[in-house]
Amino acid sequence: MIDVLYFAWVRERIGLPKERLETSASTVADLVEELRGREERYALAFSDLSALRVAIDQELADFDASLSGAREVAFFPPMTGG
Amino acid sequence: MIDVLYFAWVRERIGLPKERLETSASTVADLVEELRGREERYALAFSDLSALRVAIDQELADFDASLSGAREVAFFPPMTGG
Amino acid sequence: MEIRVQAEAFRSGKELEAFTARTRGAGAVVSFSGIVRDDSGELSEMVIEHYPGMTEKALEQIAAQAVSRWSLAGALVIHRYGSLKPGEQIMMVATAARHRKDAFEAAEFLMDYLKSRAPFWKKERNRDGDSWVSAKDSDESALDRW
Amino acid sequence: MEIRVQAEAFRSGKELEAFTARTRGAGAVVSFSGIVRDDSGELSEMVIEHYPGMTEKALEQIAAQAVSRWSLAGALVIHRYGSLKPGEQIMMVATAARHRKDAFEAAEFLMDYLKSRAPFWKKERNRDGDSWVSAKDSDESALDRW
Repeated sequence: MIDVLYFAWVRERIGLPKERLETSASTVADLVEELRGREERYALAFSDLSALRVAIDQELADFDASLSGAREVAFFPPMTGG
Repeated sequence: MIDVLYFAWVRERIGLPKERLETSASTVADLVEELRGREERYALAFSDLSALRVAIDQELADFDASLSGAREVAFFPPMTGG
Repeated sequence: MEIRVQAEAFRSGKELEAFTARTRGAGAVVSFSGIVRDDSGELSEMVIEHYPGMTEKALEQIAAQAVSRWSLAGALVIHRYGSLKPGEQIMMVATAARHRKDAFEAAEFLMDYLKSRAPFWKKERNRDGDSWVSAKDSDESALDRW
Repeated sequence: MEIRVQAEAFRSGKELEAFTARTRGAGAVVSFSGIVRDDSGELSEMVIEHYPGMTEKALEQIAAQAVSRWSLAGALVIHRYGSLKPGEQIMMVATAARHRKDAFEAAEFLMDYLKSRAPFWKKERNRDGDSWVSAKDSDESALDRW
């Protein structure tokens, strides 16, 4: 089981901030593939990965990073703080 | 007639902050030569020109600048504001 | 090193004075404040979303990097989230050092990293609709100099 | 653009807030404060001498240059003269701009020029005697980048 979090317009497109998933995905990219196949709103949110960033257990990561041992994955657009 | 001002350790070495002089010096360097010849304390204050800065009418200038039309000349060490 | 992520408004002047008092002996204190702009005159509010937990961690890592790279007597980061009106303070950083070069560079470093490596997202609510502020290429390329 | 040369103490926080209010709409405000350091623990006071008349002129020229080179919503320079105790504020600059890059660069420019082009001289009074602070080569060479 893994917690998947969405922020900013990713959260809005998918329609929820967080969900708990059963997944056999071994990398972030695999998880994205899985999510894309679920529903149109996911396919839409994940249509352009270059517009997305990912964090594993609250650390920025790459889309080819392993999910082994991960408890929390978050997807969001490039950050705009400051 | 010209006002000559001294600041910081130049003022301390010469022993006064300001004096009014009759001079025929045509450049700052000429004026320095004239002052050096006056008394030991002037010779001491002006012994190393590389340690001094000069302003003519409150604008930084060079030692070879002309004094034509100048009303006020100031000598001081490199500035240490901020 | 002090990090605060908060919904509450803060006063940059009060924070600057308290920070200066805490870093007494520093000689040089630099501050940066970010304020909600309203260029169009149409902005009703700016809403800042963040990622609780990761935000604090990311800011602490950024500040720890600054402390390791420059000789600092202290560093402060305050960043708000939630709803802000035009003219309100979004965030501030402050750095204290013996010399101005360290204080300036560390403050710019903190700002550059905070802009694109701390999980905050800004949404503008205008009279004619909402829009997420998009990241600028110049913010990403600002990291190259460090 | 506001220049103040004064003997009186000032509060950096109060000045920063008033400046931020005056430059409303700027988005980015940078401040620098210089504080009397006492590294040796022996400093009884710092005495700052200046050249009345030229000081204001020089600061105005420096600030005018900053305003012409960067897109600023405002610039503030306050510099004290007279006797200061360790921990007291010597001076501050503040800059306001739409974007942080302009605000940071203009503040650093103001500081670099103010350090070695405005007619101020510092004398330290220590328990074992007085000494004029000497100009640093690094302050002169800091001007090269502008």
